[in-house]
Amino acid sequence: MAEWFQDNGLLLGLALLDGLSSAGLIFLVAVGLNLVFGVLRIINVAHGSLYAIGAYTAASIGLFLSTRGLPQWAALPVLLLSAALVGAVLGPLIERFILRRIYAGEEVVQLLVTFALFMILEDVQKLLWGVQPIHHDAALKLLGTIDVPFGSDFIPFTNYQLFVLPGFAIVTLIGLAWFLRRTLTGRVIVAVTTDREAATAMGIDAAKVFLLTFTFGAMLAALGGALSSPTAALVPGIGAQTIVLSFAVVATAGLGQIEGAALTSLMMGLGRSIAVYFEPELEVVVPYIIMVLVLLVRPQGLFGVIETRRV
Amino acid sequence: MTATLTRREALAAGFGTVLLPATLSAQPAQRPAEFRIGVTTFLSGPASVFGVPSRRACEMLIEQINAAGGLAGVPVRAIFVDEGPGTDHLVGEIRRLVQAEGVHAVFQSISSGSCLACTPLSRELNKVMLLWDCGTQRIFEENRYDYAFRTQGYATPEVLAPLLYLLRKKPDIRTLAVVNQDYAWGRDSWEIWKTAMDALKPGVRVVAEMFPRFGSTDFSTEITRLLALRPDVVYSTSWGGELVTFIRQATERRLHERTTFVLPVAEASLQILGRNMPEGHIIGARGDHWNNHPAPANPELFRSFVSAYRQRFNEYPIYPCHHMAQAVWALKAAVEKAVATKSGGWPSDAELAAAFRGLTFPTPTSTITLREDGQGLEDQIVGMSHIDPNFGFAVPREMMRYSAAQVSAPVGQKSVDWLKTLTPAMVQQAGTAL
Amino acid sequence: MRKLEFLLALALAGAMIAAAIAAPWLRFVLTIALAKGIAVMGILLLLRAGQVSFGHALYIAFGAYTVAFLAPRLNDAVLLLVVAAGGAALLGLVIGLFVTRYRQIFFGMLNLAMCMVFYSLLEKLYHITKGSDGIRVEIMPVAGQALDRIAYEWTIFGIALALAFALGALLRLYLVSPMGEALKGIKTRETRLEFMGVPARGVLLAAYVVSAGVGGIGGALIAMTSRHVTPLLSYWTASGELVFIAILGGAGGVLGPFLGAAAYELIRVYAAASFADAWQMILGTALLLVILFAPGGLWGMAARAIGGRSR
Amino acid sequence: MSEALLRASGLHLAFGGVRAADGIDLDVMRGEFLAIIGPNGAGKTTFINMTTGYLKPHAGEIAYEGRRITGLSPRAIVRLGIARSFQLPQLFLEHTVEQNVALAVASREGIWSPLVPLLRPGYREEARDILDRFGLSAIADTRADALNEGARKLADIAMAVALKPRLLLMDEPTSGVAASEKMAIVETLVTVLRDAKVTAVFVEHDMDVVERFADRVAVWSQGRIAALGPPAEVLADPAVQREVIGIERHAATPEAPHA
Repeated sequence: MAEWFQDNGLLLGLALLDGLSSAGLIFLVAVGLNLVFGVLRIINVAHGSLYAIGAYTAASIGLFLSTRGLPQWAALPVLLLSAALVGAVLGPLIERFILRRIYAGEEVVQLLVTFALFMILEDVQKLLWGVQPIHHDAALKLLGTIDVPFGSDFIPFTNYQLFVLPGFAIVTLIGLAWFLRRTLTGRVIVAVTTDREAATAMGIDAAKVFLLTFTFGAMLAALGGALSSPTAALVPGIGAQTIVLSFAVVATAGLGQIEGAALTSLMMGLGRSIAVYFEPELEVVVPYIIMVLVLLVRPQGLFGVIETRRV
Repeated sequence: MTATLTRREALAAGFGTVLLPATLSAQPAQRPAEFRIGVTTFLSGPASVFGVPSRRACEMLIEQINAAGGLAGVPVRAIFVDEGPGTDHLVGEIRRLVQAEGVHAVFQSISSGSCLACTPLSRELNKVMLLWDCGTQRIFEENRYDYAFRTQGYATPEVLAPLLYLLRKKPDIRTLAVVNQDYAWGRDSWEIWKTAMDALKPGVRVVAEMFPRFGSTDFSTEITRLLALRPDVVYSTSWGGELVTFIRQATERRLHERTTFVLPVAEASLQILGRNMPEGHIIGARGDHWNNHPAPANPELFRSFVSAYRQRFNEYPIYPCHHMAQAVWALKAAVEKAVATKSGGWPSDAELAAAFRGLTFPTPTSTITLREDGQGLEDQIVGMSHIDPNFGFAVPREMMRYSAAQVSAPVGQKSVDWLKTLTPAMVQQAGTAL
Repeated sequence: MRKLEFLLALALAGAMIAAAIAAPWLRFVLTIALAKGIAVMGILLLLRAGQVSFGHALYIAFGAYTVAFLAPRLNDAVLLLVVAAGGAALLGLVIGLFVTRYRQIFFGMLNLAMCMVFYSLLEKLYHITKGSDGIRVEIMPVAGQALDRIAYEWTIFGIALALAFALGALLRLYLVSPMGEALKGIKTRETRLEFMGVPARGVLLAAYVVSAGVGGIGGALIAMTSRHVTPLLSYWTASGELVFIAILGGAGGVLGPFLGAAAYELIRVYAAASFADAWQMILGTALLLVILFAPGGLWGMAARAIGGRSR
Repeated sequence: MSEALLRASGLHLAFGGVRAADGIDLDVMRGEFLAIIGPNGAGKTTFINMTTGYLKPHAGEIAYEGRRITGLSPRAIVRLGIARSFQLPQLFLEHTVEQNVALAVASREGIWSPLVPLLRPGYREEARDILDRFGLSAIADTRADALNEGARKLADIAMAVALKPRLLLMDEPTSGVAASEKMAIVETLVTVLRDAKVTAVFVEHDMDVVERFADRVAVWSQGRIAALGPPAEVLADPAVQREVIGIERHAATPEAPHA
């Protein structure tokens, strides 16, 4: 064991750095899904589409502005604004005109509505942006790289992936925690998450909370997409890939639990990067293994609360 | 697997012989009002980066052919079908194309999985099928088809040519890593490479074998590992968005300074990569149709195809467009040949199929011969990436052409068996500089 | 109502046979529809208990690959159907022992995880499964009779139709039996079952095993019809598709899955034929319209049209 | 009425700081009707929950027919012959009243038949018979989610009775039932139970009901039994009147769960 560490300790260190940045991205997407699920009790399959649209929008706005000679430093703010724009437009549209009609329906119907939305948005996205990979990495280039020492060698990492992605995840986590615990709106959201009936009985305007939460969730999805856009080429199908991982995070984390989502994302991000170093063939199934193991020990999810049944 | 397949194959062939005489021979063929082609290609999902441009090329060429009087005087119409929804859907669609739409020929498909599933239908439906883009060597090495032909090269030459080029240009490589997409093409192309490399240059050490999930958007971890390992060569047959992502993420972190990339399928991504493609890495095009081909056989035709496509879609055609064009040209040549054989009469399906066997048809860059087993012989050109200001993206230089016959497994031999028989001497013998 | 349902089933079967005679390629599409309908009956069963499995494509893929792997050795369609059903049921028992401990999202997501793990295995174990290329299935004898292609296709179509009737009839009995009604009890008042001495988990497990078994049958029929199996059969969107069909058809009666599957396949084929690059959007829109304006699904519409109640 | 059917000794259970059971010792005699009264939060429902296996006491044990049942699952306890009804009726909302009761019959007789209808002749008649005795025949085909509170309550008890228990624990069987019907309903209930020789424990807030139908009454207060004896004696006790009944007559809010 000690010998193994001597041989592989440095690699493990690299895996840690890689894992952090991928965990950051996983978290940003999954936390929005989890928040929406906590409040609306809907697993939003279209969350993945919002991620994709956020990414595409950020890349196209970025590309458009860069041809207009926008200063370099603006690349990062553009990402954030694009995400906000996508969330603020699509979120309310979807919530008001579609989801609102099915809150009373069965769980499966709600799930399916978002599945239908997902199918529609996949094609919309293809019609709008075509199928050729789109790539805009001004933000990545802007921040450059940093050389991390590795024995007698060094490994260049991009600052964007090493600092910006995990940084945003941490800021989002802290900001969300503060928002949910310290602001009135946040507490109302938490109240609806923990006990919807009691909260509405107390006169909380559920419709407003739903709208707000969904819009917020949509923004987080779009933010995840926008932040991923400098590092990845955008192609049809990225939404489907992203959402299925987020599902696993939500179930593992526990309903509506943001700290749970953070810890789960970290576990999955690290698990996957360690797998790439030592057993690459396992990388794809690592998230599911983590999920099954966690649920075996804690059936309600990592941070989930057992829902008491009234008798 | 060989044993079972041959047995199943024999069984299937048995059925075939029972069926064939009854259904195909005696049909008097009438000159149709239009010649319909069913085309399967990816219109959704990640591979639509190939599918949509190829569809455009197909539509453009058909317009041109119709404007020039059609196929032996018959106007052509294409009916497109999406490969995206999966094989069970596609198999049904092929039947619909043949039985409901009454197509006269089927062009299929991009995915090797689609080809493997659908090509046997050519036997059941007695309809000409042109495999216009898929690369799997299994099609004609494990089966015999009377109605199916591949109008371009396939995996073995497409992998072997870049390997020969690498060994010619960098004879003393010692270590290599592979990063391929985790699906059949990624695995097959690695098996071909590894087998050939062990025969041509024994002793090269494989330091990492990585097959990230198909459709991955983040290769940071793989790249970190490669940076730490410093292999002499990184081999990848990835394509589409994944190749673009991989190259951009890798160059951002200067992996290209530590290693040489060998990218046999790079051509389709170079335009999108633009100036982000590093220079001096080995790139392939699954054929010889580079946009900067120095000496195309028919410069006039080559220029007109490329410029018509550019004019219309505001981008250069990529290899799937050329492959689609090859299928169209092959069809044109075969129909004309069959009509000529019947001295003006219209050929039946069987007669049309017969016209394809052994057919040599011209392409703008060269000629392609459909050999006896149905496999097309297409030359391969490989080169070093170099940003050409005329194009604004990377094109190859120091190009070498490998003639198809040199780098394809002979008829009746399995690629992997044949590759094992290669010797290091081949490196210096094969290929001619352009 | 019972009589009407039977007459409607006969009419549907008649229409299918007529369509299959009129257009040979429809025979293929309809056989697939029947196979999916059979699998969706399993989804319906679980929906009775209020549980949505987002991973039942696993059993379809399992059934299909059973046929693909065993066809060279057990070269008979009838035998393979039995083995596929039994194998899938057995797999369902093993997985069911684990997943029936969970409800709602956890149930759905764990099924999804199992399905995705299976998908990854099919892709990763390239040397056994041929990865995404998949495995081809040749025409096989049926009950010892070697058949030519046309006869074979008709026979499989006939078997699918007969199985649809037989399994549909059995499912009808199941749904109104104590086990079936207890299943429905899980949806509304699971704890009461325990206080009546009934192990709710056992009731759900039984239904889960049955649903896995019919999934295996559906998958085997799909493999025998499309005669080529790929890992895509087990991708999560394929599972979504099954739930989609269940809701499209209506969860009210055993005819629902078949109405849904036929409609789904036909819409998909025609949408793909007329709008090759927007068929997802058309399917999604169809589903959305059904959910929003015809909550009982197609079966609900049919039941209303003939003046009955959709029980 | 000589031998204890159920014997609880030294039961302790606390939720956070609240002692829901703080040393409960109680014998329930074979054949008796034992009423439990007490203010909200005294631990009455907790006692039923512990007896039926829903909650596990931190200390102490419960024996039924001389056999220790603490730690058994609700399922196992039902099979021994202890059934219960609920303060908030626990009906299968998407089933009709008849199906609800038939399900209970089936649970007793064997649920594991997948191909014979639930409403087969034997089960259906028994369910009808029980509904008849509870005066619920008219609503036999009504879905449970469409019932009024009183009918739900009765259907809930009917389901428990259908299990043919030897000991029946009822949590506020008359709450939610209109005052005008209450006595008649309890009358039928008692007749049904006496015919079937069922021992019954019931939590009750209506002192008239207690006085008229209970053989003994136990007064719960802060997790303890404050008094136990025949109703006439206990209800006459000034302390009980002050602490329990006085509060009872004014407080109408239902007890919180598990408390």
